[in-house]
Amino acid sequence: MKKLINDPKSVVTETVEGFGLAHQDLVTVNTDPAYLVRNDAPVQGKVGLVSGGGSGHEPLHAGYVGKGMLDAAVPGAVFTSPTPDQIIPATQAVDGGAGVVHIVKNYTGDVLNFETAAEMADAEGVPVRTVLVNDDVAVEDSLFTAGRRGVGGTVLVEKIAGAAAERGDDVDAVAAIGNRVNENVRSMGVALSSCTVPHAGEPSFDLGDDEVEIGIGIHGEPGRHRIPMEPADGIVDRLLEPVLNDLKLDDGAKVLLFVNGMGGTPASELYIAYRHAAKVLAQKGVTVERSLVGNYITALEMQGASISVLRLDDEMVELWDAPVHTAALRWGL
Amino acid sequence: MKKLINDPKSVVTETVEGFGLAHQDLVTVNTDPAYLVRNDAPVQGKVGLVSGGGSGHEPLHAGYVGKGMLDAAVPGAVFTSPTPDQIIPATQAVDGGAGVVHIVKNYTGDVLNFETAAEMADAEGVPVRTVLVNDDVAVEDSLFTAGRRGVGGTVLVEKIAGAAAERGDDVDAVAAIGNRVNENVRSMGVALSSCTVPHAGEPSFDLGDDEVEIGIGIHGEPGRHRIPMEPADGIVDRLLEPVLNDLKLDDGAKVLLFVNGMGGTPASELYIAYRHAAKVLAQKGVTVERSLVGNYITALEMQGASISVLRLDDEMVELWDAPVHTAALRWGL
Amino acid sequence: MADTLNAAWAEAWLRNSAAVVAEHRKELIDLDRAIGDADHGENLDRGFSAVVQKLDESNPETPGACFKLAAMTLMSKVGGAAGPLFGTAYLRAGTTVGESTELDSPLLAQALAAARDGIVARGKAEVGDKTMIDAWTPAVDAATEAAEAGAGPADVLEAAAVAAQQGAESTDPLVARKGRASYLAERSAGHRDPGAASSALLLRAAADAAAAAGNGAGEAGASGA
Amino acid sequence: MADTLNAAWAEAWLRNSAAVVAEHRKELIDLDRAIGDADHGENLDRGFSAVVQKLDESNPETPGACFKLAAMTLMSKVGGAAGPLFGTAYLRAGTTVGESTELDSPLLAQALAAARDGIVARGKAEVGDKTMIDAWTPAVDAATEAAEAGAGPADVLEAAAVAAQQGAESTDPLVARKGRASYLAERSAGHRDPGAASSALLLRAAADAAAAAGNGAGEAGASGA
Ligand SMILES: Nc1ncnc2c1ncn2[C@@H]1O[C@H](COP(=O)(O)OP(=O)(O)O)[C@@H](O)[C@H]1O
Ligand SMILES: Nc1ncnc2c1ncn2[C@@H]1O[C@H](COP(=O)(O)OP(=O)(O)O)[C@@H](O)[C@H]1O
Ligand SMILES: [Mg+2]
Ligand SMILES: [Mg+2]
Ligand SMILES: [Mg+2]
Ligand SMILES: [Mg+2]
Repeated sequence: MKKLINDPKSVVTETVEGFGLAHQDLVTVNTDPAYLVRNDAPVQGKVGLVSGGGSGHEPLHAGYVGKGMLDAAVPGAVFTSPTPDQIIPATQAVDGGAGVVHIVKNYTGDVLNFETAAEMADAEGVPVRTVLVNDDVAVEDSLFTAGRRGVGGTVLVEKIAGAAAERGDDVDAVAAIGNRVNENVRSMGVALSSCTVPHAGEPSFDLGDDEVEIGIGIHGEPGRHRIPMEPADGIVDRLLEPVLNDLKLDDGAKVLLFVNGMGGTPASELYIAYRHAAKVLAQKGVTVERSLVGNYITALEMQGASISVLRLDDEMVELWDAPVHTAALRWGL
Repeated sequence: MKKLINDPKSVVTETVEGFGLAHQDLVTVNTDPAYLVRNDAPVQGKVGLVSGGGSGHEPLHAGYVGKGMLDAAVPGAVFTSPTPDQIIPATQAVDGGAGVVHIVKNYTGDVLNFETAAEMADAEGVPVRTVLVNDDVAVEDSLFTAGRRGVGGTVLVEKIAGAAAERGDDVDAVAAIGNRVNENVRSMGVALSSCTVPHAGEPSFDLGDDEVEIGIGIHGEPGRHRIPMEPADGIVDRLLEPVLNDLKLDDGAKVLLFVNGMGGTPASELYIAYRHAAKVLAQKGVTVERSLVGNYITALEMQGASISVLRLDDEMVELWDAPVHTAALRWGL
Repeated sequence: MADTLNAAWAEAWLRNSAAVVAEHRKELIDLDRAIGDADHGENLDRGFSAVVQKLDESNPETPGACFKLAAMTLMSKVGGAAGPLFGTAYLRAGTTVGESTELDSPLLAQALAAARDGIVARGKAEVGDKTMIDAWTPAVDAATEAAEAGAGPADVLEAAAVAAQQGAESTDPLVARKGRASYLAERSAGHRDPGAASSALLLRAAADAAAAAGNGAGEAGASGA
Repeated sequence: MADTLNAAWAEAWLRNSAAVVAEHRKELIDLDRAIGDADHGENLDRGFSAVVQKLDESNPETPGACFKLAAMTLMSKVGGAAGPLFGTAYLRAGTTVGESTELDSPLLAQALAAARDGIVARGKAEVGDKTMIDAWTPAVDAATEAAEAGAGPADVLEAAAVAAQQGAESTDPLVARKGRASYLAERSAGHRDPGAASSALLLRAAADAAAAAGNGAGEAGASGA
């Protein structure tokens, strides 16, 4: 394992510290317990938006703290959901009197820890609503299991719900739009290489020199199946097909197409994947209204990508376009 | 070699095509010869800014085409400078009557091809000035060789010269500010892994499991020396020391600190490096006025980072802060 | 053998747990690497180290206080799925034993059952879902049976530990239906569930602490005839 | 043996060059991988394939026209350092031979010298800098000497090819002072310069085309007694 780190045990604290130094204009870092809030938090009268989860998915979530998006991010250990003693003070710190929305990726650990925190924050007088993100169509038979994972769609939920909060929607409305985004987005990912969790010191799975793993998540979990390496267009077809099957777009539908890098993928490869995905959608009569290409939700240094398709309505487009100023997503400000 | 590509021979065209599709609002792609221009080019009365070079450094340069930065980008084959027959029409396409500035990274190939193109464009009536970027302090004894390479500083030159062009500076003034940035920026990089040029099919160099390469460039060239892996802080010291020795900052100097990822490095590691670099600068009485952390000039999927320090003056700060709207750098718009 | 177990035993259990988790840290990481996200051993190690630190700082005077200390610490230090699940387990065990300073076999079996019920309440897993429940439920059944048959607390815990270990092994061929391993579907078969494996280690630590207490070894204590 | 070489020879040289570059593509990439950026073989292969395509489309009637076609095509298809350098070399050679349809030994030697001078004019390298100049300069010297001694064009090119190959080999121990390999400083020693290696291949292709012409083989042509 070769990483530009000092000590596996200090990866998260040092990352957060460095992030805080680099983005002093945006965020304030609380070290113990670890969470980050936007500098002007709490914004009076505005619904507070909190998300969090295991670290290792940077820029998620700290990179999305700022005007128009999250009010706080709560980083857990690498690939480990944070604990209530972090989530509760973060929730309180961003409550501007209008309540708080938790955006939670659907993993048992995240759900349990946020659930506990929400209950306790609620008991202390902060009304909390939860938006559960579960957009990963790689997880089949999800009814009988822990359900679908939250992956790429999370970024879109955070942006759009963040814009709703910023324009003054109340806590139920912010949660509702967050849920609407989640209901209209589907994602699927591929890994060309694994990643190495710093404290584990070994790759999370082994892939042959000519194999790729289809249906991976963002934690170095193995995917649903392994296939021999094939050209990018074929792989994109394999990701897009289950996404579109599940999304059931009408002819003439408008979508946001999001090609996300897993951390170790060159931008060129993401654009090659985007190119084919855009062509396939065009052939199907789907209009790509908005796009996003880059490393937005990652799995450490994994090589691979995920494709998310969000069915847009006019309000979502408006909220997507609304100004945002965070470390990783910024426009209009 | 495992890459999310279709065919090594089509990597650049497909990347450019995908980029053009994803950023239709920003750029127009010319396929043969290959170059990209901002949608509103040529902007009448504005100096046109053209940069280019080998592909494989994404988001450089296409990612910096747009308002407030480049007017055109000219992509060569992977790690191969583009040819005059691309550079000349790109130059003509962005000439709004105020002349054009070429921003050229100091590599023999880039210099020769841009030189020829500038001469020919000039002969056809477009006055061209050239800013040569050569910020890489890893190259010692540069007087007797091809000189220092252009690396991370290129991004800063493009942003600041782009802002100068946007505010209406004339062609000599734009070139002058570009040169001033170049004179005040120094960079150095490290690789934890090599990269694989698609058509070569094999890693550009081999590194042992516990070795890192200090003083690498952005083309998978081996660096100046190889050392056993060490903690991030020690590596950052090794990069920062030659940068600062060469830059000779006064006490109380103001700088922009730029920690750049080589393409395969997780953001967390870049922030860990940033953290230490910021601390070292603070200890030396240097004020970090602006910062940039992320994958801005890369070497395909290489794991590693470079550190650039730019001595700022008030005008540079103003131009840095000026609005910019490109695929990879955006604020104020 | 002793008829009851006291705070010294509870503290010894927790300290043993920390030691055994540290010892098996890598093994638990590797189990989780195979069908999860490679953090289970690291998370528990961080959590139980913190428990030991808390024990060094405070002096919980009852088994219930020990369990609550463990619950709070694990809840705030472990994270992931295991943090709230084990946290709830200790919390429910603590509530069940209340202020008692001495735990006899029936109370001990009740406490284990409450711990298991807490995990089920939070995680909704059933036996066969390839989770820690596959270790806990056989352990609770064995403990209850032993207690009903009049066994002493050390034997009750020994029965629980043996059953938990078998339960953990029983997860090897299963296809996961809960937790992160469920994303793998069929590919989760052929690997032991990390949470079941760690649960077996914790119950083994409990039994060993009780046995040591019964033998008068160390500081760990048992009271009664 | 023939006294002069004509357009058929020049075309055969370029086609031979394309074949030999394609054949050695990987080898040139590997040389460049060691001390450069792993593109030299790919770049030349792309460039000379384009030259062949251009030759198929047009019908250059003089050696000079062949050289200019090569110059323009390499300039616009190769990129990198080698594109402008080889482009300039062919351009200068073309200018030197002008409209001549037949190249005798002295003119051939002059054309090679002009090509080399073009590379130096653009790249400013000297012998010993570990560049293609280390192949070109000995080749030019050998060709000039042979021409002055009255050798026929095929022998002139043979002398050049042999000297170029030796020149390429002579770069092995050198420390690069120009081009991308110079960034490596001492670490560039122990590797052959890719541009010197490809230059030797191109000059070998020239000699082989001339020898074939002299033997009346293929379409490649030579005129005179
Ligand atoms: N719903 C559940 N009910 C009971 N146990 C569960 C459940 N989900 C996960 N687990 C247990 O948690 C273990 C994983 O813990 P850990 O690796 O610490 O958390 P995470 O999965 O969040 O990384 C699994 O091996 C399993 O035994
Ligand atoms: N200044 C120079 N003068 C002469 N030849 C040079 C010079 N710089 C580079 N070269 C030659 O060019 C070769 C590299 O060509 P190539 O790999 O195609 O270009 P690049 O270095 O741009 O990738 C070197 O091996 C060397 O022979
Ligand atoms: Mg986890
Ligand atoms: Mg090159
Ligand atoms: Mg886990
Ligand atoms: Mg090269």
